[in-house]
Amino acid sequence: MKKFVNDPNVVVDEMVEGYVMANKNVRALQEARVVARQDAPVKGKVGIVTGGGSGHKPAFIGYVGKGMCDAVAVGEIFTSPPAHAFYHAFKAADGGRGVACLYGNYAGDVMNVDMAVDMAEDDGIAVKQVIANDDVPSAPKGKEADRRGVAGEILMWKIGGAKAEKGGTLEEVTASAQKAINNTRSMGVGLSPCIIPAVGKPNFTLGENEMEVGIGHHGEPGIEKMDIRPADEVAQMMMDIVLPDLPMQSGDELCLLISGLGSTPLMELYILYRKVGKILEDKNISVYRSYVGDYFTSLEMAGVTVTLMKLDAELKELLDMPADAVHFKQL
Amino acid sequence: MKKFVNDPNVVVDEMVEGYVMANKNVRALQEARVVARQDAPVKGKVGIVTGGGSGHKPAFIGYVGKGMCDAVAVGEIFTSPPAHAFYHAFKAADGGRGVACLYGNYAGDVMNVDMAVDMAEDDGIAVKQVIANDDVPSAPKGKEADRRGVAGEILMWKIGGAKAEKGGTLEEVTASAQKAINNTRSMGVGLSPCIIPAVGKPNFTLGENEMEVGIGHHGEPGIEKMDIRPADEVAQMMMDIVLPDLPMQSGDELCLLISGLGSTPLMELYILYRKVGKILEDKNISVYRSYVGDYFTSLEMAGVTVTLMKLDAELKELLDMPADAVHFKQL
Amino acid sequence: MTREINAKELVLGIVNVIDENKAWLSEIDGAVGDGDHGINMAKGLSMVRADLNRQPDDLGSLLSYMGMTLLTHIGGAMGPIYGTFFMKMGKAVQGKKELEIADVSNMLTGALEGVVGRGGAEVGDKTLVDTLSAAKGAFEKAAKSGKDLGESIDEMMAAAKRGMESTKDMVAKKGRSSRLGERSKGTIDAGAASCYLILTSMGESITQYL
Amino acid sequence: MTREINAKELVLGIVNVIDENKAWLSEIDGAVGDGDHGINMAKGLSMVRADLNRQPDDLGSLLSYMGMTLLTHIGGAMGPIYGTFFMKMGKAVQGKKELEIADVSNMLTGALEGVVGRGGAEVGDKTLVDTLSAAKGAFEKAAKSGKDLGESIDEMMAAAKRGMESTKDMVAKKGRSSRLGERSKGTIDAGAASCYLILTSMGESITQYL
Ligand SMILES: Nc1ncnc2c1ncn2[C@@H]1O[C@H](COP(=O)(O)OP(=O)(O)O)[C@@H](O)[C@H]1O
Ligand SMILES: Nc1ncnc2c1ncn2[C@@H]1O[C@H](COP(=O)(O)OP(=O)(O)O)[C@@H](O)[C@H]1O
Ligand SMILES: [Mg+2]
Ligand SMILES: [Mg+2]
Ligand SMILES: [Mg+2]
Ligand SMILES: [Mg+2]
Repeated sequence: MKKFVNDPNVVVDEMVEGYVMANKNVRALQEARVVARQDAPVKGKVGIVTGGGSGHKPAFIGYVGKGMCDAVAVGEIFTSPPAHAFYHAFKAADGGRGVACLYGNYAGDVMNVDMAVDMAEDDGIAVKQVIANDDVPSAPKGKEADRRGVAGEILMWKIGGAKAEKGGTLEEVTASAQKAINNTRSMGVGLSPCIIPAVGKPNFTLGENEMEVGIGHHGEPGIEKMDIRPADEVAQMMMDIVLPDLPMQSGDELCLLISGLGSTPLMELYILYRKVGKILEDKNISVYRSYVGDYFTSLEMAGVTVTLMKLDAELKELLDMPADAVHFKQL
Repeated sequence: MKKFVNDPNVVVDEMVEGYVMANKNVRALQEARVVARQDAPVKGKVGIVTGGGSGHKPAFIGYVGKGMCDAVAVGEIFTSPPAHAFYHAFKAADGGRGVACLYGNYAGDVMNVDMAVDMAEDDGIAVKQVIANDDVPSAPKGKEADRRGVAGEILMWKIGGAKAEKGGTLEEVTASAQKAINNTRSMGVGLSPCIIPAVGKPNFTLGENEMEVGIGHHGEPGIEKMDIRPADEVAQMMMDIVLPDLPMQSGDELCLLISGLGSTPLMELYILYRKVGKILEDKNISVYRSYVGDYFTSLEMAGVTVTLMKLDAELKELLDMPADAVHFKQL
Repeated sequence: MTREINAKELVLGIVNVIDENKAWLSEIDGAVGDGDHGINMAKGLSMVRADLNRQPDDLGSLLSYMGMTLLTHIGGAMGPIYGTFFMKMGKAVQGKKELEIADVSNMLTGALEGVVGRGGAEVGDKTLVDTLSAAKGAFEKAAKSGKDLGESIDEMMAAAKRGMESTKDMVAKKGRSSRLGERSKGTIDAGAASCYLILTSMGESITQYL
Repeated sequence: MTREINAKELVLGIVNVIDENKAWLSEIDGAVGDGDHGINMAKGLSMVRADLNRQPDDLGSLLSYMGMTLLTHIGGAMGPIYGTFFMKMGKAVQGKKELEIADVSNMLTGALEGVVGRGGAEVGDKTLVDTLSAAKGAFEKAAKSGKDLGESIDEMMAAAKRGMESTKDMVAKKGRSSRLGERSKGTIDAGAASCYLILTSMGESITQYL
């Protein structure tokens, strides 16, 4: 394992330490491993909290900032943060109008958030949850509630964060975030595994020419392993799975997010974009806004996720609002 | 080789096609492989042009946008663009006040830019060049002119782009860009090679536990290969080489840019930042602004570059100005 | 009824048995999950050990403290699940110094109800519930049939082992490995294994004081 | 003096010899550089081939066109360097249908001066200048000593080969491989090799028309 680490057991602590040194707009809490906006809680604004395991750079801490998240609970690599951290994130984010906890559908996260919500409510803080479940291959249609949350979480934070920034109530913020995730579908393809520093070896294996179709953000197996194909065929295959699930129709507008999983060069993401864009053009679906880059990764895994969010007037307006998170800026 | 590509010989064309589809603020020229701001040439503004080989995501095309570059000549992977492309980039960028060509010190780029400048001058376009040479390990002190340009180029574009946006003349813009690069020093450490799609195999080898100290942005060998060490020692070693070269003193303020080379997780960059920040603190040198992320890469190479730019009042002001490039946004 | 229990020794027994088996627990977790179950548990329990001197001596408080520590520090699914497990056990024996059959029964029942309430797993889902439920059932059956505390604990430990082993051929329905479907068969569930180790260690500790 | 030269055949000879040797050229470039010299050259020359029918027939124009194509399309150091190489050769024989000793001498001189002016490499820097300079020197020496065009071309080709081979033990001073210092020794320079192939192909083409 070749990595820039000191003690593999404290990588997350050292990362957080470096992160708050590098970025003056954020701070780390004393009470628990939580990163918050320097100016949180923002009085009179609904607080936006998320959290999850580490190793998904720039998720989750990169999305702390104006127009996005107020506080983030930081877990160990690929492990949900403890309830304790979510609880302190809620406290740090609550500006008096309650907290929207927008996170991904993983058993650990759900349990820890549930417990933290109980603790916060004992303190008189109102918390409402929205759970992202955008990963189509992780459960069949009809079982949407079982699906994992993947890169679509970013769009949920963007929408929820913008609604909060606009002065929305807790109900309004969670309604917008819920609409965002209801309108969002993702899927991933993995080409290589990643190495959790404390484990020191790849977390799964793939044959020389194999790809994992429908891979999860921690290397969870997907629908099937198959031989690697040209980029255009991979894009087509992904769209064939994602598009009908929503479904999208001629005339629809969407937000398209193509995220690398870690070590896939940006060049390859744009090669995939080229085909995805053409497929959408052919169906007369227009891309209102797009994001291409490493938005939600799995350490140094090679692979990609494609995320589509179907837009309406409200979502467009919220999507267009500025954001000033460390790793998500929009003018 | 597992990559999302179609024909390995046309990866750059397909990338550019995808890039301009994804980003409505930029366009590709017909005449040559050049990406330009949609609104270029901006009348009355000095044009900022750069260019270089591909494979350095988000460099170079990611830096096209307001406050940064107006047009970028796009080469094959790791290969300078032809003179022809630089020439058309100059034409696309010239808003009547001339063009500053800010690029890196590579023989091919220098020759192609020189030829393109001759062609542009025949058309009556004034072009002045600034050549980045921030890579300390690539040539010894005293031979600074032989050094390569690496991630410091981004800071040169930021400064030159801001100066142009402020209405600076061609002389003023190139003077500011030259000051930026004169004040900038970088160095890299590589952990793994990368694969040029058309070649299909790693472009160099490193032993199981080896790192290449002083590696170049195309995998050029550095000062020496040595066994991988803890992150803090790597950071210390880099600073021991970079800091005295400028030199920096107690009380100085700087801009610190830590860029991954491709597959190194952001987490590791922040672990390195933590130590670099402490070393600077100990020397009473303050980080005025920092950038951490994949700013200038070498396909999927694992590794890092650390870049320091010593600041004065002018550089601080220009550094703080907003920018709205696709992959470099600052509010 | 036992003699007065040395609760810190009981807790340390658990800490030690997990620490000794952490590589194995991670290995079996790695077969179908992310390979960190041993690390997670050992990390949380090492915090228990580190702070143990500053804790009160009684079993109820110590078990609750153990649960709170796991809940606060280890995150993942295990924080809430084993956190609840130990907190409920602690609650069941609050103020008790010696244990009777009813106390142990309450501990197992509390733990099981807590874990099921928290994580929603049922018997057959390939989780620690398979171990815990078997252990609880066997203990109660033995006690009901007139066996004494020691004998009932022996039955409980044997059943915990069978419960753990039963997970080998199950398809996971909860946790990470549930994503694998049929591919999750063939390995013992890591949580079921740690639960077996914990229950066995507790059982052995308690029988020492008979 | 030659008979009238079929310039397109001469150009195709160059295109073909590079295409046939592209793997080797990339391989030796890979030893000390980035392993793309064969790909770069073959790519640029394939564009020459693709457009050849639409070009005029005379040698001067064709060589200039070849230079312009490389300059416009292949980028890297090779675009400007071989672009200049062929453009200067073309200029040296503008309007010529048959070649005399002076013409060939002017071609080699023009190419050498152009390449040196563009890239600043000197003999001994481990570049194609080592091949080209040796070739030019030998040709002029042979011609001066009274040898005829055919004999002088033979001498030129032999010297090109020696020039190429001389780069094997050199330390690179220009181009990517110059970053390697002493480590650049031991392999023939890729540009020196392609230059040898080009000059040999040209030499053989010209002697056909003697
Ligand atoms: N909902 C649940 N209820 C009970 N036990 C669960 C549940 N989900 C997971 N588990 C247990 O958790 C174990 C995995 O723990 P661990 O590896 O520490 O956490 P993670 O899966 O987050 O890496 C599984 O072997 C299983 O026994
Ligand atoms: N300044 C120079 N003058 C002459 N030839 C040069 C110069 N720099 C490089 N070369 C030649 O270029 C060759 C490499 O060409 P190529 O591999 O196509 O380009 P790149 O180095 O950009 O990948 C070297 O083998 C050398 O002969
Ligand atoms: Mg885990
Ligand atoms: Mg090259
Ligand atoms: Mg696990
Ligand atoms: Mg080369």
